[in-house]
Amino acid sequence: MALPQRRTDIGPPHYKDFLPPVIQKNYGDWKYHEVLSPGVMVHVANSGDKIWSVRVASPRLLSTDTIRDLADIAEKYCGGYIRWTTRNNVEFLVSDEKNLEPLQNELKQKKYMMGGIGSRISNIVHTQGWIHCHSAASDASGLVKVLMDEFADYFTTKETPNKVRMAVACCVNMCGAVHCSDIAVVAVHRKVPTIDHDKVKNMCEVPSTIAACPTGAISPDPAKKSVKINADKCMYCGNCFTVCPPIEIHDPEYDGVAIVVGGKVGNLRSNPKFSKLAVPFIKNNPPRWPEVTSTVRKILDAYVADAKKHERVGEWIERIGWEKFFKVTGLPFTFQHIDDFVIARETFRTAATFKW
Amino acid sequence: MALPQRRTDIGPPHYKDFLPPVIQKNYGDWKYHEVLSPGVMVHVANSGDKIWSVRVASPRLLSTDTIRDLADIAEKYCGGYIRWTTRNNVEFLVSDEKNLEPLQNELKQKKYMMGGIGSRISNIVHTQGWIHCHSAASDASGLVKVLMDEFADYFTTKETPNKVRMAVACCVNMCGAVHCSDIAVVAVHRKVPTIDHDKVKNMCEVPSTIAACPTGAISPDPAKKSVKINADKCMYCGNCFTVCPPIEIHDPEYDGVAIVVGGKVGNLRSNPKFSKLAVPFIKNNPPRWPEVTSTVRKILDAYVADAKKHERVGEWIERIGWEKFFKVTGLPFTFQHIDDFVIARETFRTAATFKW
Amino acid sequence: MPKKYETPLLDELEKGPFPSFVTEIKKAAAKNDMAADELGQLEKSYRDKRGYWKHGGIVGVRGYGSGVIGRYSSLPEEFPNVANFHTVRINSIAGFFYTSKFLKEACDIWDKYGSGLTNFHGSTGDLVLLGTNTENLEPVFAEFSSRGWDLGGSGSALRTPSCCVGPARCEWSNIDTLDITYSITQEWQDEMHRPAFPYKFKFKTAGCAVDCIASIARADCSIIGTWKGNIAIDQSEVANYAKKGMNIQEEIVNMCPSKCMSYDGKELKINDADCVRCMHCIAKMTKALKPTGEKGATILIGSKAPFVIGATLSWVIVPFMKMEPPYDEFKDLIRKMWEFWDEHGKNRERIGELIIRKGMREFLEYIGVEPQPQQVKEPRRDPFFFWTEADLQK
Amino acid sequence: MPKKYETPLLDELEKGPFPSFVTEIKKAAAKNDMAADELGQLEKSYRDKRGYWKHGGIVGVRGYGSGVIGRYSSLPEEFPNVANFHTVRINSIAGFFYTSKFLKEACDIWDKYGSGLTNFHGSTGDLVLLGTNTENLEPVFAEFSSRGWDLGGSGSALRTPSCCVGPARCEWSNIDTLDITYSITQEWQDEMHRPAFPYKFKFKTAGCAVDCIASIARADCSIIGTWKGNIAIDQSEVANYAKKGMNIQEEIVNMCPSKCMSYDGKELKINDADCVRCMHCIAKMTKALKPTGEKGATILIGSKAPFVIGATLSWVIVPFMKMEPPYDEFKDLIRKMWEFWDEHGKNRERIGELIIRKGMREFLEYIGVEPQPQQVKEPRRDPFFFWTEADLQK
Ligand code: SRM
Ligand code: SRM
Ligand code: SRM
Ligand code: SRM
Ligand code: SF4
Ligand code: SF4
Ligand code: SF4
Ligand code: SF4
Ligand code: SF4
Ligand code: SF4
Ligand code: SF4
Ligand code: SF4
Repeated sequence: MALPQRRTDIGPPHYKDFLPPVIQKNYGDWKYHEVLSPGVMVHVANSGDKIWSVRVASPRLLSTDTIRDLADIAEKYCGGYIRWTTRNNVEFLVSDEKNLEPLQNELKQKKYMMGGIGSRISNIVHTQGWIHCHSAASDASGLVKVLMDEFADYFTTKETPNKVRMAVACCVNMCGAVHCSDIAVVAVHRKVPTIDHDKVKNMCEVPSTIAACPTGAISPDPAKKSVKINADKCMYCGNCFTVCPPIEIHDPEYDGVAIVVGGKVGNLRSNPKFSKLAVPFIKNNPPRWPEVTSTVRKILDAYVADAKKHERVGEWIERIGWEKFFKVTGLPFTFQHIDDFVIARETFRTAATFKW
Repeated sequence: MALPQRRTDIGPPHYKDFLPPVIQKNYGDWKYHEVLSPGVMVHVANSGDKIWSVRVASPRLLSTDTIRDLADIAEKYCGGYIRWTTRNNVEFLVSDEKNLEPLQNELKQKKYMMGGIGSRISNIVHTQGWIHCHSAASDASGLVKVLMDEFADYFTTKETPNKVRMAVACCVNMCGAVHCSDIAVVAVHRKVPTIDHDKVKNMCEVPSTIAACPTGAISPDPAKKSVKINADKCMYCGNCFTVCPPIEIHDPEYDGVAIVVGGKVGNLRSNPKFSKLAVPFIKNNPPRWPEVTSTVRKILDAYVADAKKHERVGEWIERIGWEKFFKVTGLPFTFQHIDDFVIARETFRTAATFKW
Repeated sequence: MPKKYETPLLDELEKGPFPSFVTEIKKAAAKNDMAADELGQLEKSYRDKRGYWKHGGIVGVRGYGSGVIGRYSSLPEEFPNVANFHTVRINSIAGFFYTSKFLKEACDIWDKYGSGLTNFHGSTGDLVLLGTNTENLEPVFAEFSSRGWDLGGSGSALRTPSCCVGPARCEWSNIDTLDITYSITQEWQDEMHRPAFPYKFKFKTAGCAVDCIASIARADCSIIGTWKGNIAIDQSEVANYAKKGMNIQEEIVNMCPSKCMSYDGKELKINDADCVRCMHCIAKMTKALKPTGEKGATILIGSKAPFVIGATLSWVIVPFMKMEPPYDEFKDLIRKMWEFWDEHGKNRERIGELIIRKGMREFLEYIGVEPQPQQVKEPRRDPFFFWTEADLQK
Repeated sequence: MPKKYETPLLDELEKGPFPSFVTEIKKAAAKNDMAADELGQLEKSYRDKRGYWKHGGIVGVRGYGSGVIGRYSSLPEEFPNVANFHTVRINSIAGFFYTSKFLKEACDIWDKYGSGLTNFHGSTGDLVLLGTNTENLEPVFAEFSSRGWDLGGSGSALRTPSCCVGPARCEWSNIDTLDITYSITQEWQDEMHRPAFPYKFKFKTAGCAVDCIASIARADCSIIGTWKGNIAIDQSEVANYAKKGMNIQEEIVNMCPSKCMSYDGKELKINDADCVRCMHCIAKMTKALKPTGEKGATILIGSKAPFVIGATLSWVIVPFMKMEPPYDEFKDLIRKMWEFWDEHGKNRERIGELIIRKGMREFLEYIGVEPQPQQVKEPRRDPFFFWTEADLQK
C-alpha cells in the first residue's frame, strides 16, 4: 500500500480544532472553578457555562490498546474531547453534567484511578530509564510505579498540606523537573568511569569531552590520543559519557538513587526553589525499591504531620530549618550533603542562628 | 638617655589591671542596662552595683594632646578608667553616680560630642585614606567627617528605626566593615592600571601578580619579562597594584567612591547580610564631597521615613524590595548594579515576583 | 506471535493500585514483536540492575535533522526486534487537547509501524512514539504529516514549545498560552527541524505565576503571564470563604509574601502597590479575588538541568511585555537573543550558561533591553565593576 | 618650630559639629615635624585628589617580622619629615580598657619618638601609633615593651585578636570574651610576631549573636557566644514593657525569625526548641528575658574582605563548644586548622578561601569535626558528589 504524501514543516494542527465547543465559546472567559472531589472539578465561565474535568492517573507509558479505550470513553461521555495534563494525567472534558456520573462509574468499573486534583499528590513527572535511555542509572517507570502505589491514597482521597509534586529522573541529565520538586528521586553513579581508549580516538571530540566535565577532571591523554580522568576530581556525574560513548560510567553494583526535597516552581508565597539533597544514596533494589519508598514515606509523613496548611515541602523545611528536617525525619546528615560545587559558599551557614 | 630594656613576646598586659573595681567585682554578673540619654547608659549588676558609661564621639585619629585631655577627665570623674568602643567612640566609665553630672558638664563645655547610644547613628568605622595608605582611592577621614557632620543630630539626639552602622573604606581592600554595613562608602577606581614594565621585572613576582587578579585579566608578558592586562576583563579593583607596585591604578580624574547599603553583622531578626551596591560612582570632590553626603542623606531619609521600628536598613530594603528601594530613593539602576562576578547567577531574579 | 518472555521481576510491578506500565508493555507485547523484545530486555535490566541501550546514532526522516531519537540495543542478538528502536517525537497540540478521532488514527498508524507503545507525553511535551525500527521512520512520518501532524524538536534545535491549559480552562490566565505556543511553533519550524543552534532551546508558557507548566525550571525561555493593575476584591465572597471555615488571617494574609494584605474579620484589603503578584491569595480564594488592568507577560531566560554549571532557574529579562498576535515584539526579541547565542555560544552551551559566562550587560545591550532592578534579586555585593568609555563620559 | 603649611582645603574640615581629624593633626603639627609634614602632604592630596604614599618596604623591630607598617612618601623632597613614616601597632587591651596612667605614659613616649598622632583604634583593634621614622622604631618598642606592652600583628601572621566588651559590661555575654582574647594572644605570640602563615589570620570574639565586634564579617575565626537552654521570662517585666508602650506583638513576636513566640496581651511564651538564639527579643526586652542553661560558643571560619573571590562572611564549623580556661579544646582545633592551611594554602590565600577551594569535607576531616546540618544554610542542590572508598563500603 502506497504511503500518503508526506508534508514538511507544517507544525502541529491548530489547537482550536481540538477544543470542546464549550471551551471554544468561553475561551479566556472563565470565572472560577470548584473542586468537587479529588478526581472532579468544574470550571464556570462568566457566561454561566460549565465544563467538568474528570482526571485519571496514567503511567504515561501507554499502549495503543489503552489509548483506544480512553478514546472510546471520551467519545461516549465527552464528545470525544480529552486532554492530558502537564503531569501526564488524563482529563475527560465533560460538557454535559448528566454524563458526569456515568463516566465516573465506567472509570471506576474499569479500574481507572481517579484523583490528583487539589492539595494532594499528583502523578510523578519522569523519564525513560531502562525502557529507552542509554544513560539511565536506574529505572524511572518502576520507581514511579512503586511510589504511586505507596501513596495511592494521597492521589485518590487523602489530602496533603499543599500539592506535593514528585519527580523521578533516571540520570543527572534530569529530564524531569527533579531540580525543583517537592520530593524527587534522581539516579546517580558512584564510580569513576572507565575509558575504552581505542574507541575514544574515533568516536569522540576531545575538546568537547573535556568541556563536558563540570569539575575539570578530564584532560587530554595525547599518547593514547584519548583523554584521562583525574579520579580525585571526578564526582561520577556521567556527562563525559553523554558526549563520548566509549567512556563507561554504569556500574550496577554502585549505581542507585539520591532523594532531593523542597523544590517548587510556582511563585505562590515563596519564590521558586531548587530541591536540595536529602538522601545521597540508596542502592538500586528492583523491582520495588522498598528502601526508596520507605524513605520517601518518612519524609512525606513528617511533612504531613508538621506542615501548616498551604505550606509546600520546601516552605515547611525552611520554616523549621534544615537541622530540624534531619532530626524529624531521622535521616543522617553526611559529607555528601555539604555542597562543594560552584555555589558551595552560598550554602554555608554564615550566621550564628540555628536550632540544636 | 639610655633606652629601657626591651622585652619580646610578652603580649599585652592583662585586661584585669585596666578594669574599674566595680567591673572587677561584677564581672560577668550584669543584670540589665538602661539607656538614660543618647550619651549615657547604666549597667546594673545582680549585686545591685551600677556602672555608668558616658560616650563621646572621636575622629579616631587622635593627637596626644587630646588623649591627655581624655585621660585627665577620666582621672577626675572615673578613677582614671576609660575605654574605647569597637566603633572608636570613647566611653567614660563612671562608678560614682555623683560624678555623672559634672562629667557631662565638663564634656559639654569642652565641646565633646556625646551620643551614639541606642537606635541612632554611631561613629563611622573607617580606614587610613590619604593620611597613611598607598592604596587609597579617596580619603577616609574626610568622608567620615563630612558624613558625621551631616548626621550629627542622629548621633546626639534624633533616633533612627534601629542602629545605623556606617563605614568608609578608602579602597576595595575594605579595611573597614563596608561589606556588612547599613550604609557605606568605598573608594573605587575606573581605569585599567598602567604598567611600568622595567620595574615589574625586579619588583614583582609574576605568578602572584597573576593570581591576584579576580577576573583573570593578567597574563605573563614574557618578551618584557613583565605582565600584561586584558583591558576587557579588568574591573579596576587594584589588587594587582597591591602585590606589584609598578602597576599604577590611581587616576585622580576617574577615582571616586561607590555607596553600598543594607549590610549588617548581628544575627538579630535576620541573618548577617552583605552590603549591596546602591550607587556605583561619585567623583571625588574634596574637601567636603557634597554629592556623597546628599546621596547618603537621600538613602537615610527614605529609611527613616519608611522603616518599621527595629528594622535595619537591609531589613527594610528586603521588605519593600530592591526595585522599590531604587524608586523611593530616586537612585538610578545601572548595568553596574547587575552582578557579573563569581556568584552573579545567585543574584538574578529567578522568580516572576516583583513590584512595578 | 511475538516471543513470550518470563518476567518474574516485572510482574511484581503489575501489583498495586497505580496503573502499571508493565501491563501496558504486555498489552502491546501480546501482538507486537518490538514491544515483546522491549519487555524481555527490560526484565533483564531489572535482573542485572542496568540498562541495555547504547548511545543513539544519527537517524531521522528525510530533510529533518531532528524529531527522532536514535536508540540501539546493546544486546541485539538476544533482542533482535529492538536492535534498533528509535522514538519519534510528534509535536503535540498546544494545551495537550485531543480528539478521540485523532487518537484512534494515531494508534492505528503506530500499531502498524511501531511498537504500539507511547508516552503521553515526554517531559518536553511531545507525543512520544516509543520505539520503532529505522525502516519505519519514513512511513510513520508520512502517515502523520499527511494528516496534518509534524515532528517535534530534538538535538541542538528549538524544542517543541509547550504551555499550561491557560485560557482554555483556567480563570487566571493573563495571556493566551495556547496561541503563543502555536504561533511560535509555526514561526520557527525550520529552527525546530534543522538543528543549527549551539544546543537545545525550549519555550514554555504559563498563563500566570502559578506556572503549571514548570516553565521557570525547564525552559530556556519562560513566558509567564502577569498583570499591571489591582486585585479586585469581592467582599461577599471573602465572607463566604470565612464562613466555610477558611482562616483568612492565617491562610491568606500571613502567607502573603509582601505582607500587603490585611483583614479585620470583615474586610480584606490589599495594598496593590506592594503586591508582587505571587498568586497565592488569588489561587486560594478564586471566587473573591481577580486581577484587573493591563495583561501581559514576564519574559525570563535560562533554566535548565544541572550540566555543566549546576541547575538554573530562569531569571527575569523583560518584566512586562504585551503579548498580542502576531507577537512581533516578542519574536524580534527572541531573534536577537538567538543571534547573540549564535555569535558567542560554544557548542553544547545553553543560552543561560552563555549569559552567566558573558555577564548580563553584554546580553542586555545586545538585545536592547535596559537594566532594571526587577532583573535581580539584589544588586551586586562586591564593588568590582566595569565601565565602558561611554559610561565614563556620562 | 615645625613648618607651617597653608591648608585652605583641610580647614574646611574643621567646620561642623563632629570632632575634626584635621584639628587633631594640627594640634600635633604645632609641635611635631612629622605631623606637620603629614598635614602638608595631606593638603596636597586634597588638592590633587590622590594619595602620595608609596608601597611600604620591609621595616620593623629586631626579632619581629610584624607589628610595623612601613610607609614612604612619594614626595620625600617636599615632605622630608614623612619621607619614611611607619605606623606601629601596639597590641591593645582586650575590651579596649585603659587607665589614664597608661595613656599619659604612652603619649609621652609617642611625643618623643613619633608623630604625636594615633588611631584609637585600627580596624583590627590595635592601638595604632600613626607614623614615625625608621630610627625611632626600636626606641618606641623598647619604651612600650619595658612597660609591659607588646606589638600587634601585621603581614602573613596572626593579627591582634579583639573582642566585644562582653562580661566586663554587658549582661548578655555567654563567654568570657576578654579572657579568651587574652589567652589566645598570649598563647600565640610567636605566630603573631613572626609571619609564617600563608596570609593573615584574625580572631574576633563576641559574647553573643549581637556581635558587637563584627566578628562574623571581619575575622578568619569568629567566636560567638551562645547557649543551650531556655530563655527565662519574667512576666512582670514583660508587663512593664507593655505598659511603657512597647507593642510586643509587632516589635517582638512578629520580628522573631523563627516565629517561636506568642503573646496574648498578658503572657509571653517562647517555644525554646524552635528558638535560633538570634538575640532580638532579649536585646529589646533585656529586663524580661534571660538565656539559661549551658553557655559556650559557636566557632565560625572564613570572613574577609572582597579579594580575590569576593567578600565572605564566616560560617559555622563547630555549632557549640564549651569555652573554659585554658581553652585547650579550642586551641587544639585552631592548631589543626592552621596545619591544614599550612599544608594546602597558597601564598596570599586566606583560610576561608582555601576551604572554599578544597571543599568542606577535606577541611572537616582534617580537623576532625563531623558534618552537621548547622554548618549549612541548606544542603547541596546539584546531585554531583564524591564518595570515598570508605563511604562506598558503608
Ligand atoms: C491541569 C494543570 C495544567 C495543565 O495545563 O495541564 C493544572 C491545573 C490547575 N492548577 Fe496547577 N495544574 C497543573 C500543573 C501544575 C504545576 C506544574 C507541575 O506540577 O509540574 C504546578 C507547579 C508546582 C510547583 O510549584 O512546583 C502547579 C501548581 C498549582 C498551584 C500552586 C500550589 C501552591 O500553592 O504551591 C495551584 C494553586 C492551588 O492549588 O491553590 C494550581 C492550581 C491549578 C488550577 C486550580 C488552576 C485553575 O484554576 O484551573 C487547576 C486545577 C488544579 C488541580 O489540579 O488541583 N496549580 N500546577 C496541571 C495538572 C497537573 C496534574 O496532572 O497534576
Ligand atoms: C560598646 C559596644 C561594644 C564594645 O565592645 O565596644 C556595644 C555595646 C552595646 N551594644 Fe552593640 N556595641 C558596640 C558595637 C556594635 C556592633 C559592631 C559594629 O557596629 O561594628 C554591632 C553590630 C552591628 C550590625 O549588626 O551591623 C552592634 C549591634 C548591637 C545591637 C543590634 C542592633 C540590631 O537590632 O540590629 C544591639 C541590641 C540593640 O540595640 O537592641 C546592641 C546592644 C548593645 C548594648 C546594649 C549591649 C549591652 O547590653 O551592654 C551595648 C550598648 C548599646 C549601644 O551602644 O546602643 N548592639 N553593636 C560597641 C559600641 C560601638 C559604638 O561606639 O557605637
Ligand atoms: C524523552 C525525554 C524524557 C522523557 O521520558 O520524557 C528525554 C530524553 C532524553 N534526554 Fe532529555 N528528555 C526529555 C526532556 C528533558 C527535559 C525536560 C523538559 O524539556 O522540560 C530536560 C531538563 C530541562 C533542560 O532542558 O535542561 C532534559 C535534559 C536533558 C539533558 C541535559 C541538558 C542540559 O543542558 O543539561 C540531556 C543531555 C544532552 O542534551 O545531551 C538530555 C538528553 C536526553 C536524551 C536524548 C539522552 C541523550 O543523552 O542522548 C534522552 C533520550 C531518551 C530516549 O532514549 O528516549 N536531556 N530533557 C524528554 C523529551 C520528550 C519530549 O520531547 O517531550
Ligand atoms: C590600619 C588598618 C586600617 C585602619 O585605618 O584601621 C589597615 C591598613 C592597611 N591594610 Fe587592612 N588595615 C586594617 C584592618 C583591616 C581589616 C579590618 C579588620 O581587621 O577587622 C580588613 C578587612 C578584613 C580582612 O581581614 O579581610 C583589612 C583588609 C586588608 C586587605 C585585604 C585582605 C584580603 O584578604 O582581602 C589588605 C591587602 C593585603 O593584605 O595586601 C589590607 C592591607 C592593608 C595595608 C597594609 C595596605 C597594604 O596593601 O599594604 C594598609 C596599611 C595602611 C597604612 O599605611 O597604615 N588590609 N584590613 C587596619 C589595621 C589596624 C589595626 O591593626 O588595628
Ligand atoms: S534523565 Fe538521563 S537517563 Fe533519564 S531519559 Fe533523561 S538522559 Fe536518559
Ligand atoms: S563522570 Fe563527570 S566528573 Fe567524572 S570525569 Fe566524567 S564528566 Fe567529569
Ligand atoms: S582600605 Fe585600602 S586604602 Fe584604605 S587603609 Fe585599607 S588598604 Fe589602605
Ligand atoms: S585592577 Fe584588578 S581586575 Fe584589573 S588587572 Fe589589576 S587585579 Fe586584575
Ligand atoms: S499557570 Fe496559571 S493560567 Fe496556567 S493553568 Fe496554571 S493557574 Fe491557570
Ligand atoms: S498575589 Fe501574592 S503578593 Fe499579591 S496580595 Fe496576593 S498573596 Fe500578596
Ligand atoms: S556582642 Fe553580645 S555580649 Fe558582646 S557586647 Fe554585644 S551584646 Fe554584649
Ligand atoms: S532569640 Fe530570636 S529566635 Fe529566639 S525567641 Fe528571641 S527573637 Fe525568637
